[in-house]
Amino acid sequence: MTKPYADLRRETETRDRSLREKVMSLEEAAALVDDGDHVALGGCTLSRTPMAMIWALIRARKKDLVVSRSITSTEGDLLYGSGASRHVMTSWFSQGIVWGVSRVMRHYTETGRAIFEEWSHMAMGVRYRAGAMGVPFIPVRSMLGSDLTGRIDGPKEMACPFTGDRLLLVPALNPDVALIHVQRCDAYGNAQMDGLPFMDADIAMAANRVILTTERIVSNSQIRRAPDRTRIPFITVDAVVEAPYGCAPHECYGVYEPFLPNLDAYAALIGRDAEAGVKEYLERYVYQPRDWVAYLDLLGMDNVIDAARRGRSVYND
Amino acid sequence: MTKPYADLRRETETRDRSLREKVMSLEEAAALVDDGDHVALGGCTLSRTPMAMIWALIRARKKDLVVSRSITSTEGDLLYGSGASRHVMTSWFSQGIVWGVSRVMRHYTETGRAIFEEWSHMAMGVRYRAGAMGVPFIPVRSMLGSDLTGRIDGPKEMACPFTGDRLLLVPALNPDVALIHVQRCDAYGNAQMDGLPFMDADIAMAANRVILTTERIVSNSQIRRAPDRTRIPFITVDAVVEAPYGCAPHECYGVYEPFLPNLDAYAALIGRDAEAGVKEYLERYVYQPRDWVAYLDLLGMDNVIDAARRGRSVYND
Amino acid sequence: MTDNGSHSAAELLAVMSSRSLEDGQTVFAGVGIPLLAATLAQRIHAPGLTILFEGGVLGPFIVPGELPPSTNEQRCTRQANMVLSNTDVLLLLQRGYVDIGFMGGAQIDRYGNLNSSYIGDAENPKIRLPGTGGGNDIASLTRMIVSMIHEKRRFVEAVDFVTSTGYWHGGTSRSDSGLTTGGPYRVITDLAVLGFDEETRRMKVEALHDGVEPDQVQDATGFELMFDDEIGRTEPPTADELAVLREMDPDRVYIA
Amino acid sequence: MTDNGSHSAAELLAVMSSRSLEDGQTVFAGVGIPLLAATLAQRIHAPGLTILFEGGVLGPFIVPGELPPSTNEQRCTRQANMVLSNTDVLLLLQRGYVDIGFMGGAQIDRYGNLNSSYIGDAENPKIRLPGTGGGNDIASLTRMIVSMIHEKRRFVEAVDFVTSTGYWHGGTSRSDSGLTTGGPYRVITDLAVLGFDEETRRMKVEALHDGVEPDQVQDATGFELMFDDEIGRTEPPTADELAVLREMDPDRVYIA
Repeated sequence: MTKPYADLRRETETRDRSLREKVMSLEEAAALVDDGDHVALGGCTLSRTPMAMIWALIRARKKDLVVSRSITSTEGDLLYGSGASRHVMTSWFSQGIVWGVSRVMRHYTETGRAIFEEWSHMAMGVRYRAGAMGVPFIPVRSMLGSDLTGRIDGPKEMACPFTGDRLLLVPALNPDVALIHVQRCDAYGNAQMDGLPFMDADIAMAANRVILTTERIVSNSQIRRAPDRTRIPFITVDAVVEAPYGCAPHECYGVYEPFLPNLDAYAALIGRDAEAGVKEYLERYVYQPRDWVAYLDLLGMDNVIDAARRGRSVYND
Repeated sequence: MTKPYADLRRETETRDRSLREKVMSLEEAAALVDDGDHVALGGCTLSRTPMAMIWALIRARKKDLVVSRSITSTEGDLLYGSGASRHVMTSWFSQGIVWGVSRVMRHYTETGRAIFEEWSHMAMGVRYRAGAMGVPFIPVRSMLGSDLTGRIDGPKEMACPFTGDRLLLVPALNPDVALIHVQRCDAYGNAQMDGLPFMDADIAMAANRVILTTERIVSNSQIRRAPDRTRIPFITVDAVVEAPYGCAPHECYGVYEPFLPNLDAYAALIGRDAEAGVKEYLERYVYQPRDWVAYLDLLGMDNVIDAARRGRSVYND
Repeated sequence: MTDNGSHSAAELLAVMSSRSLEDGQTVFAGVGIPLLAATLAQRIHAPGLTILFEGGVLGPFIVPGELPPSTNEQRCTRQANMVLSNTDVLLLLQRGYVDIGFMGGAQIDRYGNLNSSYIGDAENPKIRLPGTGGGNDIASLTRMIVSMIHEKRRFVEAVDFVTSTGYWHGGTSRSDSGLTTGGPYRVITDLAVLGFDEETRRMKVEALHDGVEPDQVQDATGFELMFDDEIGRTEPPTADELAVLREMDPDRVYIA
Repeated sequence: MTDNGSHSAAELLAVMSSRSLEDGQTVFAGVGIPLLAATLAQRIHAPGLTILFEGGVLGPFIVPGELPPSTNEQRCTRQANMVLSNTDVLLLLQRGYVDIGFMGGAQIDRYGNLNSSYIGDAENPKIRLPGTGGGNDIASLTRMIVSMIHEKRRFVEAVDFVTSTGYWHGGTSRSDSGLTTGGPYRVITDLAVLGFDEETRRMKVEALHDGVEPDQVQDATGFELMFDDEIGRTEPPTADELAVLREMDPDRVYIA
């Protein structure tokens, strides 16, 4: 699983890392992802999920993606249900605490049609961080003794040469592509995120290509007035797509909270029949809409207004 | 050099990490540092040097400190000259490019009266990061082949169990005390820094005690209005000291640039006779002033005004 | 759920969990009972308690009636002292800044090993559960309080899968595996407060809740429990404690 | 310093260094000649060049007449795209985001090993130099351009101390040591542009500056240089190039 250093360096060297405009459409960005790629998703659970880009990949009929994320919610269901991925690597996979275990995840994994490769949450983060740092592994003191290590590809136990401690070496993750949604970035890909940072900065640095979706594209001079707020530098970014409400029905910190009616309706739909339900949802919300705005229209103006009102309330104090 | 994990955990466990007021004087904070401690300094070269706290430690006649820092400037001279430290661990040690090599560092190290333990800059950073993460080492791909590894205590070469690559494992640094100067923090020690972050966040997390000096103490509610700007959390902090112009004659981002007349005068003084020069400077600027404000008075009102005007100019754009 | 008189089982768990927390501690809490327990402790006896959320939040202040739906959403950051990456907040466990982590699970065994991954054989499971999240990290790196409803199907002879390592095979096997710190501290159920024997590391009953008899606890457990020679009795939830819980969760989302 | 006619040696180094940079590259530069060279390249032929500073700056825009005094101070961040920790900016080298790093040193040998630590025996040095800073990391992890005044006391048979590993003992010894990427790319002096033989990794002259003869270069070098069969000639600095340099450094702090 650890990419040979020579390959990592060569792939990075051949990327165009210069200061250049990278603005494109969701469809154009989807063309940067190949079937079979390891795609890492930014955000966590219902937060800053790069939903618009996932939506575009499913519409583009991508196949056999290995998808990794800190914690996976409904986007994992959609990836399984559409066939875009049959392999999700994550620490927790369910719509969210209030809706209970994912019927779709259960259906696809219990029938052996998909893999949920389970790592501890910290280990996922350390794997991305090792990838970001250009090292093949970092030791952790977690997962030892558990049955988790027997069902995943990679970690190795070792006695610390300094202290003699038993350690677990977790291998670096260098995803082929990272999909990350941010509140704002410039046309070159300098991104400034607010609120919970999740693992996004490490994921961007670790990946071999980065597709940013953003609530809005701001000028480079705005970015440069507060360079200490930049979290992802343009040299790591390959595509910038403006996608308002690009996490819907999930949330984007300070901009909108989750679209709860849609999430409740989804839970009810898959509660009746997991496979038929997710396929119906995909048909209606992913395949049929003309474009991303038509998808938002399906979510409804009242929900957009309500989610946004709740979202910006973090700045009301 | 790597602290046994049991010791690290026990030391941390016994610290009072609760939300409580920690405001005290420079003199009171100096009492938290013991002779022989490993003291890590925040900032880099002339930037955000915790000068007021170093000044207080020298006045308190501390001895045998092992001092580590990203890059060391005139504060290293003062530590050698005062006898507070005879062992500095850093990647580069000199007043600054424009003044050339430090005569004081040369004098003390060439006569064998002090040690300058030289690590690569990245390795210093990775050592603090390993300490912050609670792991005994992190591998790097640097320093291999060089003569540096032969003159420092600790790194070990290893063949990567995943890739076969030759790696250098650099041991974690968990300083006894970290001294960090920030633009603002609250009375509990939640610190928000602007501009260049240097290695401060890792150092604070790695250390066993943290003394913050700050340009000003702000309310906890101000911190809580922008929790994504907090870089050092209160649970790591043991003392908060308000020390305006606390880096002088060095700089504090956005508040003041270096006090160049003082730095030029210092360079001229030690240029004539390193040991006598540094002792004369210590006598005049460190031992004699009644307090920190009296020290600032020696630097001169015109220099304070000029350094501050240049300092805040980063926000004029 | 059992309802011991004027409070729900969930309220009982929250109250008993909160009493296991001490002032000045730093506590890793998920939403639901753990967060209610930690907030209750802050209000009643531990004003200097610090809460951490896995989503990357340090020192939030929970607003009554606005409990967050998960620990990874913006509502968690309300008036927080700091937000940081998931990786960095979890690394606080490894660095040693955390005193207690709250955990749940589908199954627990006599050594405090927890399963939240598979019911049945992992190769061909009856139920694929949501997985560890940060649970394994909490169990591996700090002292954990497990809060669970006391049922035979949950307190099992052997968990189907060790998601989060407790005292593993008992004795010194946990630290032999490399987990040299932390370990299960308490198991708090709707029947009793349980701990672990210092030597064998087997689960033992420390105190029974009001109206509960030892046999009742053993009957609800799929393995043989140890009992202290002198078994304590917990004080029932006070009116003050219940009032705080009901103020925090007025819609009874978690305390029903 | 040599002054080849209408420009200083420092100006010559800056111009020749800038010509070694290509559009789109990411370059690690210190203050002085490296920064002038990179800024000059941006103005003349490489508008998409990205500059990194060791202090933690990505993509600054250098304001004429306001050159920063070091790469670790606020002046470096002027209109930068990002500031980040020293550790993270140096790790960009290891991750592979950097194409070229600029270096200097007190001594260099035939394999491009650099010394910036000790003159004389390290145990009992004649001069303790300021040390590696990020130099060792640059030399270890990316291609480096060394920019130096060409003098026999600097171009030595064997450096007193290998602070920054070049091609080490020549041949494949660098990559055998674990440094599998990067390596010395060019040495740019006031006399010539030098490179390294593909096989032996010995330093060789690629092109001579205007008015310089091969013997002059060899005489200023403490070891035997290789010479390309057909040695090139560099184009002298143009009026445009010199004008930019003098606009950037009007007080001639670095280009004197």
